[in-house]
Amino acid sequence: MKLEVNIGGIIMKNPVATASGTFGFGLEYAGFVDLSRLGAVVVKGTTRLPRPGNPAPRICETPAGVLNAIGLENPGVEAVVEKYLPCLKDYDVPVIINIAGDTVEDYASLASRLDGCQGVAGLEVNISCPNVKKGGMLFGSDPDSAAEVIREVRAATRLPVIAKLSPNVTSIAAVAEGVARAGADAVSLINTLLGMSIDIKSRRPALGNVMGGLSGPAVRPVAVRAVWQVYRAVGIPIMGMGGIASASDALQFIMAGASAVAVGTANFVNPRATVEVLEGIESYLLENNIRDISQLVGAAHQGI
Amino acid sequence: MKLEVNIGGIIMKNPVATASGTFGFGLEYAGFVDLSRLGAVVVKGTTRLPRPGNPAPRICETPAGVLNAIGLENPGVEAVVEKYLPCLKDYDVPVIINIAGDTVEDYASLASRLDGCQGVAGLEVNISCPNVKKGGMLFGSDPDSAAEVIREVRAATRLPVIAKLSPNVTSIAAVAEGVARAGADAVSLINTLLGMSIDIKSRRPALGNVMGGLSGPAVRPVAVRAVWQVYRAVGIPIMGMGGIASASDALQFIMAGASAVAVGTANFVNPRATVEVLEGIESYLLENNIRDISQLVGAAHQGI
Amino acid sequence: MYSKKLRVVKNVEVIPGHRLMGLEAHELAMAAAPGQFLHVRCSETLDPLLRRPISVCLADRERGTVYMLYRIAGKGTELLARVKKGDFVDVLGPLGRGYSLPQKGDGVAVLGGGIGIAPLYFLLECIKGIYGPDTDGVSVFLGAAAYTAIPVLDQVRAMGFSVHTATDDGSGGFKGNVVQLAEEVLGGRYPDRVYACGPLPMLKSLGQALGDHPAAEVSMEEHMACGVGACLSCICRVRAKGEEPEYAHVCKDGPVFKLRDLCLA
Amino acid sequence: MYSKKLRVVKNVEVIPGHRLMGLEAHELAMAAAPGQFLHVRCSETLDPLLRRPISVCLADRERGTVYMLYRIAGKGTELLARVKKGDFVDVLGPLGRGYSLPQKGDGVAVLGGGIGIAPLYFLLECIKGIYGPDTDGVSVFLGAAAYTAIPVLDQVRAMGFSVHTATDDGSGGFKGNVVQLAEEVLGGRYPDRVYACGPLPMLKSLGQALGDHPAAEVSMEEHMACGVGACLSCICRVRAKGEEPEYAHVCKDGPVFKLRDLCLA
Ligand SMILES: Cc1cc2nc3c(=O)[nH]c(=O)nc-3n(C[C@H](O)[C@H](O)[C@H](O)COP(=O)(O)OP(=O)(O)OC[C@H]3O[C@@H](n4cnc5c(N)ncnc54)[C@H](O)[C@@H]3O)c2cc1C
Ligand SMILES: Cc1cc2nc3c(=O)[nH]c(=O)nc-3n(C[C@H](O)[C@H](O)[C@H](O)COP(=O)(O)OP(=O)(O)OC[C@H]3O[C@@H](n4cnc5c(N)ncnc54)[C@H](O)[C@@H]3O)c2cc1C
Ligand SMILES: Cc1cc2nc3c(=O)[nH]c(=O)nc-3n(C[C@H](O)[C@H](O)[C@H](O)COP(=O)(O)O)c2cc1C
Ligand SMILES: Cc1cc2nc3c(=O)[nH]c(=O)nc-3n(C[C@H](O)[C@H](O)[C@H](O)COP(=O)(O)O)c2cc1C
Ligand code: FES
Ligand code: FES
Repeated sequence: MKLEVNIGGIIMKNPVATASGTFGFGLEYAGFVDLSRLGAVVVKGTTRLPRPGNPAPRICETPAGVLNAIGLENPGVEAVVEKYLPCLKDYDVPVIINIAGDTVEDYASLASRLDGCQGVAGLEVNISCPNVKKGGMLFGSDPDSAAEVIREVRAATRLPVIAKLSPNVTSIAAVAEGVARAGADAVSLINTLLGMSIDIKSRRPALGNVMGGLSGPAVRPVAVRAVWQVYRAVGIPIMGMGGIASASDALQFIMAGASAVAVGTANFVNPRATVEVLEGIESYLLENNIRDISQLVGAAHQGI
Repeated sequence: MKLEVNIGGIIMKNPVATASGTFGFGLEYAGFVDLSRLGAVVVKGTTRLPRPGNPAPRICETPAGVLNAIGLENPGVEAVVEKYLPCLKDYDVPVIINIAGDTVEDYASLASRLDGCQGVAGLEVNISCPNVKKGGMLFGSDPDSAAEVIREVRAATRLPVIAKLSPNVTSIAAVAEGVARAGADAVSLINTLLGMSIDIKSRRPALGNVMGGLSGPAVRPVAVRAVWQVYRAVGIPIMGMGGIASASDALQFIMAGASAVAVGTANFVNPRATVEVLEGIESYLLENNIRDISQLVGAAHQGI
Repeated sequence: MYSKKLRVVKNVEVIPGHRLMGLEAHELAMAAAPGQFLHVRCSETLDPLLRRPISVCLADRERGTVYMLYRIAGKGTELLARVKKGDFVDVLGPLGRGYSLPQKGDGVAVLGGGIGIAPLYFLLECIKGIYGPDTDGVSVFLGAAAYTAIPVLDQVRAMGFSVHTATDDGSGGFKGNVVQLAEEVLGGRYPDRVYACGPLPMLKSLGQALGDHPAAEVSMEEHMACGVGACLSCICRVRAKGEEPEYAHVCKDGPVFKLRDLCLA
Repeated sequence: MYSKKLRVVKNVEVIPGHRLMGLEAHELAMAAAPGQFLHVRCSETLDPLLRRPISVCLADRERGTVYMLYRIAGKGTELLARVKKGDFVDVLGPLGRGYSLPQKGDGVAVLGGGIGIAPLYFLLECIKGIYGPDTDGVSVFLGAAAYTAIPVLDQVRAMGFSVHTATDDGSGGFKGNVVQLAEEVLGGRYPDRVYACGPLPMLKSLGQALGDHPAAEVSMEEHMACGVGACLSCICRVRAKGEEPEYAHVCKDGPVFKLRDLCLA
């Protein structure tokens, strides 16, 4: 049974990764999951300088979902390189750094800083974070600005570049085409849906930052649809995510066109979710006599 | 306690309406709910000619939500006027007709056909249906085309015109501004989110029409956010909907800026959902000593 | 038709993976007709969100108890299986149009595939009520993958009907499906009244076997949201005059349809 | 630290709206320290989705039982209340950093507001273990809206501590809050060790009363997703050197913090 997939140059021994921001720097879950079993670890969004993130409350539960407004709290790229990457070296797993910035220059500077860094398998370019005032989702809201960021990142690094797309757009396929033309090796989707909740007792927004990003099983149908549309629009590999909590969820993404999947919010509910998704995919392949996972990628498009 | 609201000229005795397509032509639920207690009944999307709708399966459950691809099955405007409107006359409730078309002319012709029709309190212009090949969401995806439809409808009728907006856009506020300028008396939002689900056994899309519209509690955070943004962008009244299942859900919409709310998918789960939402709002006002529901509209914006 | 929380008086396994639930429901027991269904909430939370349609398997009017026979098929029925005696279950019903009952003396064939027995059980009870002890003209055909997988078989036998069984694996009775069995037993001569419920392939082959039989009635399944005709989701294709497809709605126009009105291909 | 389905050995009401749940959990009972918490799934479905943080209220190492004392506050705890003896509950833990224990002889003040008693109960058990019968130096202050609303009061008394109570309505003990009560009883002279848990306003006023007390420890609450430091959602502000706000994470750096390190304003 072949589980190995190639996401724009990143060789993953199986298609199951962690979604950025939901798995810390990997080590937080190392007590529950053997990180070496994962296809890839995608770490928390990283910026040039350290960031404290948004004020509390940062999280709010919604039906089958979660709103978050973390606001890219992170120790900054230098600390990531010096403190976290070395710890992850003990594991046999590709590490993908999720990068974010306020300006195109921020992205380019992060990309060149991480270029050639030991232990970095690739970059996921977060042009889709809804929780920061500048940059983030603004870049990802328009094919041209999305392409511009990717072009600069592409120019600044030899690492595989994955563009992480926002679902908060009229046409995610158009944005995918933009970043593919600009040189992205792969796309990952979806980042969170822009949402909000109001605390009717205080009559105030439930999140400190007013709006937040919706994730979890609630958004899965939107995510599967996005993967489906992008698969039809571009030829580069897709890392699918959004509400994956089980192997059958993950298989939906794969059949819609994702070559790999990432587990996010489900880690909070079940710290072993990644491994259980992987094991469930293995069983499905076995039961259905499928030798190579790639046979399933996009399978649901047949005849449509 | 004053519950009455004015939605662009439609006087509703309380802010609770039914969401189009989830309450049939009202009569299906008349055994459970005294229709005269409702603020308004918004009927199923109506087209010029009868439509059979999409092939099966048309519905698929998702976490805390539902995907539908009904495809505007309806008996056509003549049957609505001749068969259904007369039955609704027995109830003391404003009836709002949800209209949909393939072309701008379709919309205009529906609007003029219904102009002056006895028993029609207003029109909800559905430029946001994701389940039809032509028209529908395409019109609502862009401020200019949305405005064009509304302008023609506006010109063709003296009835209050409510533009029903799609959340599947980069900026719902921009579309709202477009339709407000084109003469909409109110906006209603949100229609369903574009989504899909795959049946991993058959490896086919779970819906006959491939993609569908996501509704139910799962989408509520997206809907509240949309109301919040549109409230800040335009001055016309908002009818808020998307995942409302309880009074506290409805109050979130009102505090975000909706003058009225509509209950959709929740009717399927609890046929008395509309009335229970209304009763819960009444209790909240009573307990919090609020004399007029209008005091709560947009309350969560204070100081932000 | 009403929506209520009903007290569970029984929830037991009848054969592996199949359970019988009894609900205290006087009004419902009086109102329900065979072939009608209940729309059941399996959880008080938002997941699973929608109700599940389950046929009335028996309405005991004297005791005021309504029974549902259900197969554990997924999330919703799994949660239903965990409900305990004394708990409450939120039920909407009775919904839909049921079977039209035969008149005493009509020849009757009843075909049930797997869990399809559920609404037919109620129908058979009613037929017994109409016919009295003389049920010679009534043939019952029940099938499943294996003999031990036919639910409530003994109970149907105990009603006094002559029951023929078919199993895919030949573990009991005829080896094959119920339609083939009925074909063989009846020698191709179907009685005035034919009633069936079961998986779609079974109904399709019954349709082929019966041709234009004027009174054959079958119960259909389709995914449902509202259960009351409001959402237009539960369609099945019916024979149309024109080119355009024509649809009926299972929850309101059915779930029982005349077989010859359907377009099962 | 592990994630497991644990058998429920007890789930009973202690006072209205408050319940005590016992879980069979040998490893957990050995590992848990006072002030640490469990992250509990209240439903096997997707609604509610997130786990709920609940303190370890007692770890009975001999019997291998861990107890949680919880207040029914919403959806999740309501579902928890319905769990029956013999059922299983999915638990992650023990999580976070607990209270640092006093040394025998240290003067100790323990302040609990409402359900805040939960982690303090475990702490008091440990203190009893360290101090033996001579707990004269330990003062316990418990408060709630009314006397009958103070959970496990009798049990704390039964441990042998001298317990002072405060109630908002004056229905038992001091009329006022626990901090005012402690102020009055201690005459403003706080002992070496101060431990508290309760609503934010209580912790704030304790902060004002204690000023720069070097050892006072309080348990904080914040909405949590992961419970293990991965999602960065459960922040509380800590005293910062610079202009920028500095945050700690309740689930990992806490839930117990030195009061003087916090920025509660
Ligand atoms: C009119 C009618 C009467 C029925 N009577 C019975 C009965 O007496 N006993 C019995 O065991 N089953 C009966 N069924 C089938 C029963 O409704 C499904 O098995 C059940 O809905 C499965 O739900 P689940 O959550 O366990 O499975 P899941 O597969 O998790 O369900 C997911 C979704 O698919 C829908 N669904 C799945 N299977 C079916 C199906 N076969 N028909 C319609 N919707 C489906 C569910 O309602 C739900 O929305 C009947 C169906 C209909 C339409
Ligand atoms: C470290 C820690 C220890 C705790 N120990 C206990 C204890 O021993 N006994 C006890 O009764 N309660 C305790 N709580 C509070 C308990 O977690 C909440 O009462 C509970 O999460 C409410 O969930 P709900 O679904 O019933 O309420 P809902 O209001 O429906 O919850 C909605 C959401 O808000 C969150 N939430 C609501 N209230 C709180 C709160 N006070 N703190 C954190 N999140 C909250 C929930 O986790 C959930 O995500 C503790 C909280 C923390 C952070
Ligand atoms: C708490 C939290 C923090 C997140 N932080 C980031 C981030 O730093 N960078 C990023 O690209 N995506 C971030 N995301 C988005 C996830 O990586 C993922 O795209 C999204 O949550 C959808 O997947 P899920 O439904 O499986 O969680 C975050 C999501 C959550 C819930
Ligand atoms: C089965 C179904 C049919 C619908 N049909 C229509 C329609 O005909 N016209 C329309 O404008 N919206 C239609 N909608 C959208 C709803 O009116 C509403 O905007 C949406 O479902 C969000 O609200 P909810 O989450 O409360 O259902 C339909 C929704 C559902 C679930
Ligand atoms: S289920 Fe809604 S129309 Fe049949
Ligand atoms: S709850 Fe995730 S970091 Fe604390």
